[in-house]
Amino acid sequence: MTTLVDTIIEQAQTANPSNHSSKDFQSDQDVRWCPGCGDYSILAQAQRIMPDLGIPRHNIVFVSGIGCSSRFPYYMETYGFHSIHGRATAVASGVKLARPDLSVWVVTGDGDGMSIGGNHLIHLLRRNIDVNILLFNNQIYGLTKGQYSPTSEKGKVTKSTPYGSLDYPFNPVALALGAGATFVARTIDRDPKHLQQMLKRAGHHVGTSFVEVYQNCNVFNDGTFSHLTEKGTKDDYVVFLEHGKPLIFGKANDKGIRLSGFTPEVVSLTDGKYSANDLIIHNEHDTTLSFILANMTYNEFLPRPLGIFLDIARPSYDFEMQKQIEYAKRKRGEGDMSALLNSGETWIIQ
Amino acid sequence: MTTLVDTIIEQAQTANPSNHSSKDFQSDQDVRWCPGCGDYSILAQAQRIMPDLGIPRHNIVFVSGIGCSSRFPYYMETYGFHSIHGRATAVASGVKLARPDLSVWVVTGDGDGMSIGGNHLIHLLRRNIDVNILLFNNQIYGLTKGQYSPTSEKGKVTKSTPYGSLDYPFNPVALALGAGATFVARTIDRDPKHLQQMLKRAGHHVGTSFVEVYQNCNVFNDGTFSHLTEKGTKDDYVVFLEHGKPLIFGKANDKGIRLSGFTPEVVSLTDGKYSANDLIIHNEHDTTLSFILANMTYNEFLPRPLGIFLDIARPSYDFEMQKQIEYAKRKRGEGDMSALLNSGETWIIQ
Amino acid sequence: MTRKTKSVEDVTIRFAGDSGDGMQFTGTQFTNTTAIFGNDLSTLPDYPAEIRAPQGTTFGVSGFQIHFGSTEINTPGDTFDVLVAMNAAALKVNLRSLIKGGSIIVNTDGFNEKNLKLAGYSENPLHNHTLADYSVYEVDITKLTSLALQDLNLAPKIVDRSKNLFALGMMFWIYHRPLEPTIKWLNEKFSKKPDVLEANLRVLKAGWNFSETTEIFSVRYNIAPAKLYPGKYRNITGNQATAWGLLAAAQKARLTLFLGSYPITPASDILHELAKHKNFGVKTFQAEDEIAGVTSAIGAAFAGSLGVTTTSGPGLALKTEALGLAVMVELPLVVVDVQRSGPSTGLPTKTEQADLMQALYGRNGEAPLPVIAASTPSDCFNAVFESARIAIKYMTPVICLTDGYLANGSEPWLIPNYDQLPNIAPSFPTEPDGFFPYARNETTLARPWAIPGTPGLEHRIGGLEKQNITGNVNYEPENHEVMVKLRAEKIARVANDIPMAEVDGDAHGDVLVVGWGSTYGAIRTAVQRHRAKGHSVAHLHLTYLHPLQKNIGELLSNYKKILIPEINNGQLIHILRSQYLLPAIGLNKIQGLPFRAEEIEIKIDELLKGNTP
Amino acid sequence: MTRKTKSVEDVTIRFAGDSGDGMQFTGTQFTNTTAIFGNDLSTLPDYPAEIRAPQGTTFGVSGFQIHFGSTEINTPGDTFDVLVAMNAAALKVNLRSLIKGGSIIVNTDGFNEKNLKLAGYSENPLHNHTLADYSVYEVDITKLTSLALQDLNLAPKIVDRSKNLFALGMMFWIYHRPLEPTIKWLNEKFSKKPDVLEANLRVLKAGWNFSETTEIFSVRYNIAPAKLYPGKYRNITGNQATAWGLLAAAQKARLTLFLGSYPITPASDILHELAKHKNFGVKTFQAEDEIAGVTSAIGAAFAGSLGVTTTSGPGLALKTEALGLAVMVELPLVVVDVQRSGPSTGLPTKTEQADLMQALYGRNGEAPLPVIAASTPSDCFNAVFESARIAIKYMTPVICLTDGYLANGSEPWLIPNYDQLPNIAPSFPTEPDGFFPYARNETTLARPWAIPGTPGLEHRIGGLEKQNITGNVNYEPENHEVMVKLRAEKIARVANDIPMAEVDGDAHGDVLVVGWGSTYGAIRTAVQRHRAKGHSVAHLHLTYLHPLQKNIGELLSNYKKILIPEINNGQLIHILRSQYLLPAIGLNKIQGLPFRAEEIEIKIDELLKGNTP
Ligand SMILES: Cc1ncc(C[n+]2csc(CCOP(=O)(O)OP(=O)(O)O)c2C)c(N)n1
Ligand SMILES: Cc1ncc(C[n+]2csc(CCOP(=O)(O)OP(=O)(O)O)c2C)c(N)n1
Ligand code: SF4
Ligand code: SF4
Ligand SMILES: [Mg+2]
Ligand SMILES: [Mg+2]
Repeated sequence: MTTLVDTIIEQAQTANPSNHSSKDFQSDQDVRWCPGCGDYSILAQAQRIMPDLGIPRHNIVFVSGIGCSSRFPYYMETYGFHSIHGRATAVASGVKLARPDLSVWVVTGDGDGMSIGGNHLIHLLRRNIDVNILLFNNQIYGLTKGQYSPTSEKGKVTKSTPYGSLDYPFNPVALALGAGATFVARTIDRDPKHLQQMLKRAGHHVGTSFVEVYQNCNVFNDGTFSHLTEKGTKDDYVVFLEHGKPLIFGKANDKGIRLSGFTPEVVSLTDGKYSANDLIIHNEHDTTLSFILANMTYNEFLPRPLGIFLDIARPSYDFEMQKQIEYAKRKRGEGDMSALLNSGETWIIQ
Repeated sequence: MTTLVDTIIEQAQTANPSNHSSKDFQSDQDVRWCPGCGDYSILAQAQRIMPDLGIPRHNIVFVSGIGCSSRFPYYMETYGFHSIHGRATAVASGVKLARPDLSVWVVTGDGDGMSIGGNHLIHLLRRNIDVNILLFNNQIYGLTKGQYSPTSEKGKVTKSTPYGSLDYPFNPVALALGAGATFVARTIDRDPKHLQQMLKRAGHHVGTSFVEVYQNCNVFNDGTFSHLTEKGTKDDYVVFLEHGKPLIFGKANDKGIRLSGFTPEVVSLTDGKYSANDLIIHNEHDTTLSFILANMTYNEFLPRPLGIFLDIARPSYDFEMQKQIEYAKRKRGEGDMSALLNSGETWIIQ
Repeated sequence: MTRKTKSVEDVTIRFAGDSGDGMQFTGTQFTNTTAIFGNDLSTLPDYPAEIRAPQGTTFGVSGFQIHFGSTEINTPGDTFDVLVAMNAAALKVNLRSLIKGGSIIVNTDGFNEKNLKLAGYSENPLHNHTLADYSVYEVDITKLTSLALQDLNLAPKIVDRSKNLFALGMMFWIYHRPLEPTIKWLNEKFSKKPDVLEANLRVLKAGWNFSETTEIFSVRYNIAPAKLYPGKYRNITGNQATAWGLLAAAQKARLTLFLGSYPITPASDILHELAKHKNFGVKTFQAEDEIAGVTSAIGAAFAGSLGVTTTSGPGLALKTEALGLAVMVELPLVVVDVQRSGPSTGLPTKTEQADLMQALYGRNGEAPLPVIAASTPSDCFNAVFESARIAIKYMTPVICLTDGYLANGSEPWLIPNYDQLPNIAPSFPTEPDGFFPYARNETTLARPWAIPGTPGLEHRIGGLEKQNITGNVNYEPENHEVMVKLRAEKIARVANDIPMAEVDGDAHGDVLVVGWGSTYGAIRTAVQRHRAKGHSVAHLHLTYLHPLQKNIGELLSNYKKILIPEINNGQLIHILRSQYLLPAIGLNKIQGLPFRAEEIEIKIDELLKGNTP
Repeated sequence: MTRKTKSVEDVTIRFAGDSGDGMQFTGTQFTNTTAIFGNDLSTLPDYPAEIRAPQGTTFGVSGFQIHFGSTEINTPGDTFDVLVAMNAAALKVNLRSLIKGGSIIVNTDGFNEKNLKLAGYSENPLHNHTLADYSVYEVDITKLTSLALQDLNLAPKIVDRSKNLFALGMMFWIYHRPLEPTIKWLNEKFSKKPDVLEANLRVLKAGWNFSETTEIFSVRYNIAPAKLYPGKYRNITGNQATAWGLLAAAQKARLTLFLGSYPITPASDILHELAKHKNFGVKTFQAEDEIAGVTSAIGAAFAGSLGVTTTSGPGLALKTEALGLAVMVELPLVVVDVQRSGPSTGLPTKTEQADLMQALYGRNGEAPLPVIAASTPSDCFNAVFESARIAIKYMTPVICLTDGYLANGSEPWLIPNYDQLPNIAPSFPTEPDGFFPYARNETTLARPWAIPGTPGLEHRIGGLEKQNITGNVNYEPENHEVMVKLRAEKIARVANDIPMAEVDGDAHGDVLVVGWGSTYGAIRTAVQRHRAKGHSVAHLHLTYLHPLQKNIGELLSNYKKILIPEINNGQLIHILRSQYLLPAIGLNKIQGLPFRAEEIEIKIDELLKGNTP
């Protein structure tokens, strides 16, 4: 049976979509985030890289849950679904399984994606459905005006925790890896170039891609990431992961990360003790290494890794589902409803 | 305010509880699992080690969700709560936070705990509330008569997947580690001694302990773990993790695991190439190592690790909550309701 | 040697044994053969509670009841005429529903010390007066089975597993049913297991020959074929009919069927059945929970599939927030709730009708949606098909209610002609000029179903209140009221698109029995018995619970008394009382079991005699 | 220089400005001072939608309305007499509710090119005839503020943030209110920020002096203190009253209060408030979602705490399955639903009463539980306290309904004497002999609350059907029916334990207006206006939605017509129609806003004139 959808898809082949410039991806809705919100930059970068993906905008769907971040789809001139709190990943799974031809993106927050939506997130990562997840991590519930979130640091004082929070935060990268993700990256709102790279890489990865985006909420959690973005400090507090390259950082590229036993430590490259050869060489395809690097995250003595932790190839669930359907059709022939109704034991009454 | 509960707790001090033998932990309900089910052994071992914990049975609570495994509490002569599907970990969190004086255990299945209950599970692990989680992993939905579960191997043919399942399974140990667990272990129904050890260690750990128990469902998934339990094969397919000891296995302890780069590999200890000194020495307190060992799980060329992957000390959430309350009382004085009602701006109408 | 042959109108048989004794298989085979033979019938499988029980115990008893005859059969029978008991526990559990004077065929081997103890018999009921009122046929089925297979030296397991075929053979003989259909079925099923096949065939025939040659059964029975509406029939269970109805609707609409579901008793079989038909392009997604089940289906609907989710009460409870979203984004969605006994986990394997209020009102805010109920196993096909038709035409989620009794029960089904099924014609807009996501069709008030992949129709939807027509997020007070009313009016208009309700019986009279769902058979039988006695009693059975058909109020007003039997504590009765301000009277049974026609018959008597509460 | 002073009975003022202008603070200060002054009052804060809007835009406007007077005040006022507009957008948004002839005090600096454009004014309304019908007072508040602070050379931010105090100073002068309370408050608040303190104090006084010295305001107003019931008062919002009511109930019962909650507008402030009171031993647990919120509370209840969960509509939808469990295990639990506009995400910051049906019926199976509603901000204290009392005494979950309007609104509250609050006396059994988890108290039918830690009372509970008395898992048909009826009867008996309902007005008459929840003030005002005209109209306001008080049916029967105003599409009306078969008439407003007394007044008129639909 050729479905009505097949027809739509076919017709669309002939259309010549206008998505050459980032402008083409700006919707007519005016953006309603607080002035100074990190979300603006992420939106801008997303709109900038979209044309490079070379996918007609009518074949792109942005799905979100609820939160400031989840307002994102309204501002993209693509198809969009602002669903309910925590369910974006599940809705997106349905969209992609129904329509493997579409490019499906999820925008979620640390509350939407890691608190109420944690289960759907880890299951999507496990299944490896070809969906791109952007988790805007501002370590706070913005939309509900400032409660702590599952990524807030322990002891955080917020409206809901006047005496300080008691929970240990999730490390989204580690959680994603633990769930069996095939693509895991981290980037930050204030580094447009890097942000763009990560979004592109996510877009190109087949299977679920998970990108944690550090995002400043200047109203309820201002400055959480400033040490990672301020001129004075960022070179010492951030190490960029680049495939095949040693982990070097510092203003003068004068520091590196090496392993002593299994524990990463910072070494100086200037005191003659160690050279680049002693350092961890990043390998995007090494699962174990990805865990080691993920574990650097909350270690105050180590710089924060940004970049791609892991990128491995595995058939996506949606692809396998298509294969299975084709196999069934080959094996049993295209389904025929009357035949089915009349199959098995039947009898005639005169 | 001394609460009514305080009074109950006080009275109980004087009671002399009868929980010296495992018999004392057997309830009057007859056990209704299929003959041959692995759950019987787990129940027996749990009842066996309970006396050793030295906790009066009236201070022990078993909480479960829904599933064959979740019938467990009915058979324990302790307090028990057979809650709803997937929520045991959340119910147990409430029990423990309300009553830090109780010993709280969760019994859940791979469906109950990893499918519908995945989110509550990872959040409990993150928070490190002092609850002991036993996940009976039979890689199937038993109670609903045999659908595949999030831990079933890819391609599994079940009632709900006649053409084979498409999802990659969770590795419960890796997921727990990714969520930030402080105690993670794996054991198996058919090895009573090891099972008992693990249960005891879990019981003694302060903070959340997570124990994955491989369990045979002889009706809907018979033999999934037989290679790990059968005389002929188990020595070659299982490696036991023991703190401070090298990873050695094989009928004649003739094989070991070493790391080449970050990847574990099997080496022979007999061909003179390698000795015990070249092998991974297990360290229960090394987070990175725990990930490396967890990743061995689905690698067909490596034996399956059983034992304690990680055991690190971190203050538990329930302890911190108590501390916070005491601090608040010290700082602001024991709460006084009339004082509160009359606090702030008030005025009198004559 | 010849024997008496009695002709009877209908018979009810109960096959009962241990979970392992294959009673469901035996019952199903007897059912198919009886169907093919041309009797009308109705069946009721009765499994033990979910957790396996120790062999031979009373909780371990598995039963299968079939009521068949030469007349119209509407229920599996309140009581049964014949009990086949493979062990003592089976006798213990079922005896109370056997009619006095009924027949019992027992496998004597199932009455040894151990069996008796497990069943809780202090002494063997076969040897005391327990069964004085019944005609008992003692057969050592186990022994006879092994004798029949002696020379094959098969694994004891295989031998033991075949003994149900001996019983089947005997029943076929007693009721003059052909062996061929079963033989055919066995040949297909065990083509790859010649030894099992051989064993089964031998034992089946052994059972027949044993009856034929020994004197044990003095009578055989004739049950003439029923005067069923001519055509081609098959036997079908409620869950199978549900799965096929969904499939048929998707095919008609030329849409891909997407099922997002999480297993739950008694709904799982719908997922299992649909998963078999990947060659129809069906996409079955076993989600991590019910919320993912429904939200993935909503996502699929947004993308242009027929989104479906199937569950039971506790699952529906979890889906309520998402159903509110479906109402707000106005996408087609079919939600099947196979009701079971609640509240909470309740009695998972038992039936109930207690989710009606949840289906109608279990959402935050004003979130009306159509609710439809199936009344017999085969009617599940029509109910879900109609649900899909309405969902697509009106761009709305629809809840279709069935229950455990329908789901597992079966009946002969006049196979519908696929081409003659109602048309379902969704259309995806493609024209950008003047496109607005929330502009509405004048008659149906449905919004356009514009799907991703359509150039120029890029748009955003979501759970926040929408501006009328444009669909933009909007917080204006007046707009909100307009939209709430529009959403309600849209659903109300479904009433213009469905047939008027019809009563079965006189148009005016003393008592109208109003039912919905699986009470159909019992009510129909009870009403027919009264009408046979010349009482002025009629039956109105509701398929549409919301919106109600336009003529319901008028129909109700034509009777002196209204009786509403429900397998719950009174739910439909609230709706009708509040809607029509009529003093309807409820008859409620909350035992996880269907009504017995007799129970309704008696209540109608009361009302006719005028001694009402 | 002397000026005219007018005495008036009541005044309504609306403070409006940009989100950043501190209008909520200004309103709150004016409210507290007015309360202390002894007027009766009612307030309505009106925030912009959740997402921050660009400065100066109409979506960015934040408003605070206060209605105060020397007589009884029941609503924040349908319209207002005075509008304080800090910028053009504030004027634009609010002008339509200002009474003709009303006064407008504008900050002229907020009307520059940019502001006008953002507000969507093509030309400056101050300079054309837009405001012809009003008396407009133009003050360059921004400039005057900076002048007052000139010599302090403070950060511009601080200067800008102080301008609302200038407006406050002016209003205090105009309405003869003392500055002291605000001065006191500022001193406490900014004790650690001397420069901010200095700035605020100066500007406050500057506003006052400016009014005193310039001729701009020709009249001052006297509003005499109201004749309120004598006693000690405080001002309180609905959410604060809810939090304190829960705290009080736990203290009375000598239980630890455990709150398992997930943030959601407009309920979050209850969590915030309770989290401040750890010194009461309160345990607040911000769960990962609503399901964990309610299930952790159920776990805490099992362990002997007062389990509470707080949420709004979408959250309640997620809790429904767990509520079924609470019904089955019969543990005390208080569920607070601060209703907001739905369906789905709807209008999260707007109010509605559309969760009633969900509260009553939104669960699978037969799962009845008590439902209670608060009718004013301070009444939230009584409503949750009563909910807790019933939950504990009857061992049942109770749903307590408030809404966004009550949650954020405030009113003066006669502070209750804690010692005179009703007693709550749970007791935990300790005696093993004859203990059965499901044995019941004869009067209440409550089961014993046996908690872990009690030697000899070890037992298991769960969501499967329970055997009567023993509480063991049980699948017997009869037992299930017995238990369903017992659970229903237990809730029905709550009706024996609550006061009879009383009408406000004549015991018999033409029109009875029946309301529930936050419509109280508007209905009361409307009914009073009619009674003032000598019409025979009465008001019945329901606190108990389930079970209904025993005398409701009788009360309803005493009036010719029944009017039921609701902020939904008609929900209570279904309950009363179905229960009492009375043709009640609905008045429904679904705009995310409370009723204006006038709207109800007019409808009553219609009914009195007899031209009913
Ligand atoms: C079912 C439900 N529960 C709670 C809420 C309230 N809520 C909306 S967004 C949100 C959290 C937002 O935090 P995050 O996901 O981090 O997004 P951010 O605003 O920080 O970008 C919450 C609790 C809701 N809308 N629905
Ligand atoms: C809300 C809800 N959804 C679904 C079910 C049906 N159900 C009961 S147990 C179960 C899964 C059981 O699998 P697992 O947790 O692995 O336990 P096992 O039986 O294998 O020990 C399911 C799907 C339910 N009872 N409640
Ligand atoms: S609240 Fe925070 S996250 Fe939300 S829009 Fe404002 S700045 Fe951004
Ligand atoms: S179905 Fe499987 S898991 Fe359940 S009781 Fe039987 S053997 Fe055990
Ligand atoms: Mg956030
Ligand atoms: Mg399992």
